[in-house]
Amino acid sequence: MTAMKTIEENLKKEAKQLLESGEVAVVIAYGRGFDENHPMPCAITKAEESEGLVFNEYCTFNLARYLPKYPPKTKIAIAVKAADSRAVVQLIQEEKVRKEDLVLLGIPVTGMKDQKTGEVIDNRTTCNLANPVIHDILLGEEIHGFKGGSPYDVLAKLEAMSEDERWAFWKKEFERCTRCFACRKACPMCYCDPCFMDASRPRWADKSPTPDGHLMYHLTRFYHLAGRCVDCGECSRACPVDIPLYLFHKKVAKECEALFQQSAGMKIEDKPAMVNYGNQDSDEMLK
Amino acid sequence: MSRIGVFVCHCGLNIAKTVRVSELAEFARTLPDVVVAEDYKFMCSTPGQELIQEDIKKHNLDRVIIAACSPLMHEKTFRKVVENAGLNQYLLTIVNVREQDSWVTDSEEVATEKAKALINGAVYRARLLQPLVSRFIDVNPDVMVVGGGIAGIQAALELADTGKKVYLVERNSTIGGHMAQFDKTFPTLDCSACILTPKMDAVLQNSNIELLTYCEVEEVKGFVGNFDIKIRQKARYVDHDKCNGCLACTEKCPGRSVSEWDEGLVRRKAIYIPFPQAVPQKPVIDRESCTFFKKGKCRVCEKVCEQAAIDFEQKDTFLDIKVGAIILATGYDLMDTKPLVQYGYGKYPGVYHALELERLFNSAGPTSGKVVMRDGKTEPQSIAILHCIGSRDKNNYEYCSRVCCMYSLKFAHLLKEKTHGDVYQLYIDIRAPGKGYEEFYNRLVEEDVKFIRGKAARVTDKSDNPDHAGKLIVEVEDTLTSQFVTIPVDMVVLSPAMKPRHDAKDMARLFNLSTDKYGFFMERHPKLAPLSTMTDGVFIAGACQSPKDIPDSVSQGTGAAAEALTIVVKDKMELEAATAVVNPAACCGCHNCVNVCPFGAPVFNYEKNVSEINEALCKGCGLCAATCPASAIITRHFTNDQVMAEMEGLMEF
Amino acid sequence: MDFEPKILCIACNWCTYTGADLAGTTRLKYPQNVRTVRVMCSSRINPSFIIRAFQLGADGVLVGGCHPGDCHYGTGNLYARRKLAVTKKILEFAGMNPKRFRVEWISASEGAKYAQVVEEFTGDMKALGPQTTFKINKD
Amino acid sequence: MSTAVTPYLEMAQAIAEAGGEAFRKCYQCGTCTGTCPWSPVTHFNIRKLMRLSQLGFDGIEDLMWGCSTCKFCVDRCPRGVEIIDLVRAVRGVYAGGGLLPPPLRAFVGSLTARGNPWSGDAPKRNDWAQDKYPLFAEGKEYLYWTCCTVCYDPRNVLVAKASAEILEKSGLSWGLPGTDAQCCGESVRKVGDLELFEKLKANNLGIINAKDAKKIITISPHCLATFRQEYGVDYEVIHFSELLAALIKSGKLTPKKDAGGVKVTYHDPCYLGRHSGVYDAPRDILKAIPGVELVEMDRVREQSMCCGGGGGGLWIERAKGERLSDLRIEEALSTGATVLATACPYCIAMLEDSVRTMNAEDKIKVKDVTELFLESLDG
Amino acid sequence: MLKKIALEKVGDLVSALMGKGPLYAPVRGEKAVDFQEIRNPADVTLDFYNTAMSPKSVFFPQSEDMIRYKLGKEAMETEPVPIDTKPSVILGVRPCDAKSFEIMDRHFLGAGVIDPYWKDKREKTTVIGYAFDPSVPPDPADFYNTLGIGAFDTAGSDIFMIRADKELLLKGITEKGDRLLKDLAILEAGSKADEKVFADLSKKGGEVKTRFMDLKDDAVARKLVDVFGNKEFWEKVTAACISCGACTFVCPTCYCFDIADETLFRDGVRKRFWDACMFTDFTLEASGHNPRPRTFQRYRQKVCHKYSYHVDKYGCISCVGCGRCTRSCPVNIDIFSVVQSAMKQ
Repeated sequence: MTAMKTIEENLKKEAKQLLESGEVAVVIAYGRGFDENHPMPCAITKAEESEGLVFNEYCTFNLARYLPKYPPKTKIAIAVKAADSRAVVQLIQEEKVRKEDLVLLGIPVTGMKDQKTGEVIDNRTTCNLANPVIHDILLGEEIHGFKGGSPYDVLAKLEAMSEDERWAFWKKEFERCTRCFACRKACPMCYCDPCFMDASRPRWADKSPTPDGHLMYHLTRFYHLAGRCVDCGECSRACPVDIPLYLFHKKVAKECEALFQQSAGMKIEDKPAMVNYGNQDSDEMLK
Repeated sequence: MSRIGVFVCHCGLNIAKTVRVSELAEFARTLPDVVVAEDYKFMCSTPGQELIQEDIKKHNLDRVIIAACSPLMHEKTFRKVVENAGLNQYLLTIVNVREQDSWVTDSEEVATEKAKALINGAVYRARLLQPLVSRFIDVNPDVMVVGGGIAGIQAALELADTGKKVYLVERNSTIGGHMAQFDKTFPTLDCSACILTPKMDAVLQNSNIELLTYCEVEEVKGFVGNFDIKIRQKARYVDHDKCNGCLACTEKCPGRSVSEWDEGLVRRKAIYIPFPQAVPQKPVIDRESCTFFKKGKCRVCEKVCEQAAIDFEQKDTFLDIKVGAIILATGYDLMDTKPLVQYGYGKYPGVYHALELERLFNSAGPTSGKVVMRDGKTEPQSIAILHCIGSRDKNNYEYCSRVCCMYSLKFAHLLKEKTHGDVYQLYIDIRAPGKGYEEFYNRLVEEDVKFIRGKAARVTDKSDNPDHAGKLIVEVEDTLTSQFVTIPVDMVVLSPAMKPRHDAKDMARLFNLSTDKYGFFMERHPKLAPLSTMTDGVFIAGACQSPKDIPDSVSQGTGAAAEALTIVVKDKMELEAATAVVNPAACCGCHNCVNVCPFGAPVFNYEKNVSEINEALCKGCGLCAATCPASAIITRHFTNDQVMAEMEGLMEF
Repeated sequence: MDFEPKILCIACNWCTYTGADLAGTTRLKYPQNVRTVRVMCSSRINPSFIIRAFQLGADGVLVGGCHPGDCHYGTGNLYARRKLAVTKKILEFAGMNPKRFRVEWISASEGAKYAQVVEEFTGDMKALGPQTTFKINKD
Repeated sequence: MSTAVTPYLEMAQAIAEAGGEAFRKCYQCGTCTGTCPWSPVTHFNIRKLMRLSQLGFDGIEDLMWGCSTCKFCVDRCPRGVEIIDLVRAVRGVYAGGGLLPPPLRAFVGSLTARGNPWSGDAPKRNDWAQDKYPLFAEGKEYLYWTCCTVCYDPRNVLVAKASAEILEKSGLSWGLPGTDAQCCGESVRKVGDLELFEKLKANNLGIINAKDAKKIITISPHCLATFRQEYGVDYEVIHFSELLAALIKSGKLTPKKDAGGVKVTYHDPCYLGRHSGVYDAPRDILKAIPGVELVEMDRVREQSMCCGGGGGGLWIERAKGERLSDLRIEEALSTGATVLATACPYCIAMLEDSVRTMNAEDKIKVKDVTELFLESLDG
Repeated sequence: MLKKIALEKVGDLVSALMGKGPLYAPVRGEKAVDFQEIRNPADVTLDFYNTAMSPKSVFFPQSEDMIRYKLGKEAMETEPVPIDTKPSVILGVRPCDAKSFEIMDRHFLGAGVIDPYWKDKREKTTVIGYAFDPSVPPDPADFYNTLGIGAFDTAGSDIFMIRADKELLLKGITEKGDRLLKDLAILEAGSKADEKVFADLSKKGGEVKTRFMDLKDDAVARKLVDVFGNKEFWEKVTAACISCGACTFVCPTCYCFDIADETLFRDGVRKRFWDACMFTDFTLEASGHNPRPRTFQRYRQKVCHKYSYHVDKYGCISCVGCGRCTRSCPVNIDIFSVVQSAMKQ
């Protein structure tokens, strides 16, 4: 695997070149935070700013979530790791961005770390792919033969539980929710604004932070991400009270793959599974 | 704060018997925003309607809830009622306390409690209802009739006489249907051809009718008032504009095939008209049996045709028509009796089915009306007519085919007339519930037909009785004397079940109808709307709905014509106002609605970056609303909060 | 006295609701624990409705629609099938007993099937006992 | 004195409660009687029985023993009436009232006392085997459930031997039940004595479960049908002919000896055919035998004629001319066949009887397919 | 007055406090340490850097019922939710957080309008402050020094607690604190020696250095007014902001709340609950108009409110440099750095 320092250098180089040539108006990448262990997403528009770009094992952010906020047809270069690239693909499927407006700076990488816990996230909170599924420029060599288990291994414990045990588990987790909405705000696929939860007509759930409101919010959000979640784990990393939302998203993604033989954000040509149906669909799926 | 009035209907005893109606009204009075609640014998009756209207005025109600029969029954009626009282019709809520409450339980307690919950739900929902304005659209004045049997012909003629343009679509090369195969008709015994052919001709002559024979409906789009239909004109290989119907071609043609018309009793040419009185009187070429199409040479018909009407190059063509209403009169098939081995059809030549016999009687038939065995000369000395073959039979079709008894009696009479043989009727019950039917039955009894009450069990050619050699033996119990009877006969006639067309289910799908468990088209209501279907603007007539005889089919044809007329006489029609609309402020531009809508109603506005819904195309199914993650789509009259409020009300008790 | 479950049925107007009416017209008897909300098409059903129903205290939720292929709107129930399938998986993973959520295709001519399904489902819910998982309990 | 009769609804109710309630569906079309093989030869009238039961009229007792439960009428009934259940119910109700015909008393007596209908000593049940064949023990694959009839009835013992021999040659791991095995109870159930049936069932299930048998072979279609439909336990039950046909198909057994161009016709036993849906296996076996020409009779497969031995018929004496088996033999002869093959001990007993009483021994032989097959196997 | 108790006896102290009424103290959950009402003395931990959520929820719960009502036939019957806090104690509040209570008081009690909910809880609660552990280096996100707060400052505490090597030293700061100390029989009186230890440790605490910049309240207040119009600046520093509410919910000095009526069946309740100026719909008006539609506007509002408007209105900066907002920010936006660069503009 290409060293992260090298990736950082290539990132600076490409960003500089793209902005100088005017090929793109903005480069979405990572910049320095208040210290080197705390990088930040950043968007630069001037070639000279490219020197401020960084890349290290804490650059876990899925930058795709910043794409929809740009006016249509803006030319954008964006740094994408594997899961991030899937998010971009999904956004293209949903016509939130157009491929032709994007330059994807692909980052083949493994061993990214959770900033708070320092643990490696590869197949734990993210989809365990090493290489971006699409890219225009690669900032490092493609990684081959990377294994390290299925992204769904982490589900084993929960799947083994009885319904009551699972309910006990989630009840406890959801009750800690503060409704700061960092999860949906960090999510690249949650671009609704207002979100269904903000609506006062209909009032899907209490505006105040009640447990039943938490349940409605999270379950519905899991549903809205069904067939769309690219398993980047941002929701969980963003959560100030560390609710392991990624587990539920992974489960839904797993089920959707089984039901619809399609994974989110893998092919630009795909139609999102939940706004589609197939001849192979059968009532079996309702069992 | 809304002002709700709740009206509880007794429906005579239908509801009052199991639901404590006064208690219900009492309960309703305790509910939020309910200012008046009353119960009455028949809310749908004039005094009932007046009661509602007076209360609307007296208490100036802005919401009305009526607990009565199913909304599918009287919602329209009551919508008019509230509208005439100056209230928007969409501020009415119907609570179904009959079909889904009083009729489905015996317990007064249970029924009343459920009714309370239902009313509570209605109140919760009513408080959130919004007045809606109906939209009007232009109506296409033309009508399409599918099926050129007697029902279809009747419907087409009636409509044409009112000056409406009618497209009559028939899949065969001639109209006439099964009736054209018959010789005589019960109970009057007048000749089928004599009463049918004039009508067939009238169709041809009527300038308002565009006759589309040898055609099939390919695609149906649009909706009541504005159907867009694609029709396939199957290649005839004969240019009917040039052809003058001299039929010289049919004489010279060497090709041979079994005649569908004569139920395979004889063979016909490859270029042919099904029968002499066929309409139109112009032939078609049947690819399968045509020598040219098979061997690549022949073209005899082409040579003899002075009109140069033969065109081997002809291809299927398509035409698109627009109509306001559709009548389906696609008729029935006769059950195939081969699988019922015990009756030996297909095994013993002496066994016939009803339509074969019809053709034998028919002067235009294979035997020019002589009743002879398949050898073409021998006259049967004894004939047994077996009723209920496949009908009234759980192993086949549970229903009664309704016409067999009568035509079997007709057969008996004609057989008596045309042969010297003895005629047996093997029946379970004789069903003769029509004008002049019982009389006909009596007449036949006097004509010395042997009636044996018992369902034939077996037909065989084996018998140890030498006198029975060469005969067919029908085994049956005479249930009246409890004796096992064997009847030696020459001819056995089976009266098979009438069943739905083999492709009825595809038809149903094409026209978006539902079918019963056998495949007959479902009517909207068995009594009050026997000719309408769940799809507005599509009507059904004749045997495609259930087995029927000619008089019933004809009157249904006329009835369906009248139904269709109620739509196409108006130049504009009201459309359901409960459609979907996008709240642009909330739309997140995900395109989901555009992706899922079966009618292409939502379109994405790339300038504003939001979806917009074309209400003319919207059917109000709500799919888009349920698919919109931002709940930016409002399905009017079934909004998210209305549905959830109703749920809340229902779950409170 | 034994437990009487509350069952919410969301039925499509064209098939299941009409089928339920037919059950009435033919005077079939079945348990009245079911309360029905009529929607135009099973595809109208927003998965959040199901969650909400359980929060409101439904012991079981029954969804009825036209048979796939027979949807009055053509393809509505094909989408509905996917929606509801995922909904069921989500409920199950959240810890709701999946038996409490059932989807049935019941045509306008299947009054008997409607009655039988309701009978069965009510029986199942009785066996499962009250649903307390999602049910909101204030204080 | 008036000849008027009054409906005796209590009786009708009793019959219904005894399991005959299906008769309510009957609309008296007579299809059953017309189909009934007895109609041409006796005055038995199943429809009338049904009618009388509907209103509880007298005369039931004169009719109720006529049925041999061949199931032909049931398959044809347009109303789907389970007619055999009615017969069972009627017999139960009346037999309960002590109205059992003498021949059947012996039959029931023997079953009660010895657990088999042939008054055979229980310990002698496996004597035919002369210890040549293994007993079933846990771990073996197949339990070969020999019918009482093949164990005790001299003619049928040959069938027992033939079948056992075939199993030996097949190399399968199999075994016979011990002498504690009893009649499957099919006939006595049809005779209406449910209590006794349950007793037998319990005994036999006890054996099967104790030995933990998972696959059971029956030689008698009556055992087959009873195990499959009445015992209701989750083990696999197959008829000997099914097993044999499979063995032939898989090449485990290959008949070599040429039968020398013998014409064989096959009689479908009601309990193998209509009751259990097995039509092809026995025919496949016959076709597999070199030098056998299979000729079919007029009434075969679903339409097959009954031998009269079912539903207790095997133990009821019938006057000449009232025997279905006689008719069947005539039909067989008319095909020119010299062997009448079948696959049911009851059929063998009935048909063999007729051949003798009709002095047709030199014209036609009655054989079980297993016997025919074994012949072609040795040598 | 100074009292002390041996470390191994902390459990007894906790039980004693529980005897006085509800006790709120730090509890180690699976993920983090947070203040909770204590049910079991063993749950309390005094080994933590600082809690993930601020202790403000003890006085200003995230959600608080105000009025209950019933939907009925007639006009609905309503009844206010009574305010009755039992005398309670909050134990283990770090100096910066203790300071935050004073800042909040200015808003809830000093702005002319008195908030009865806050007032009642404040008056009936005794705050036991807890010095940072000088042996543990401060979290990189912290900058309480900048706000003039030291690791051993007693401001805001009624009792201040310091951990010596074998025992806890508790010093009464207010007479409310002294009253409680008196009531706690379990405590031993502190000797002269202890006094010295307390003093020495306090002095040592002064050496704990967090991030620091020299910030004069009025200066920063004025500076931000100048920078307000610099759209480019704000867009740059907020480029990463995803406008979630994490920073405000963890903040000890954010006091914005929303009010809503919520019903289930016939029962309704009017409640207030935390809101966040970072939310898009925070300023959304009924008309649909939103004065602060853009992310940078909302973040600018937060910074200006804390460092400028609050100074004008209440005479102090509404921030205690606890570092929570920075730690909890999903994209590592650091208010310290933002203010710093604002000052450089």
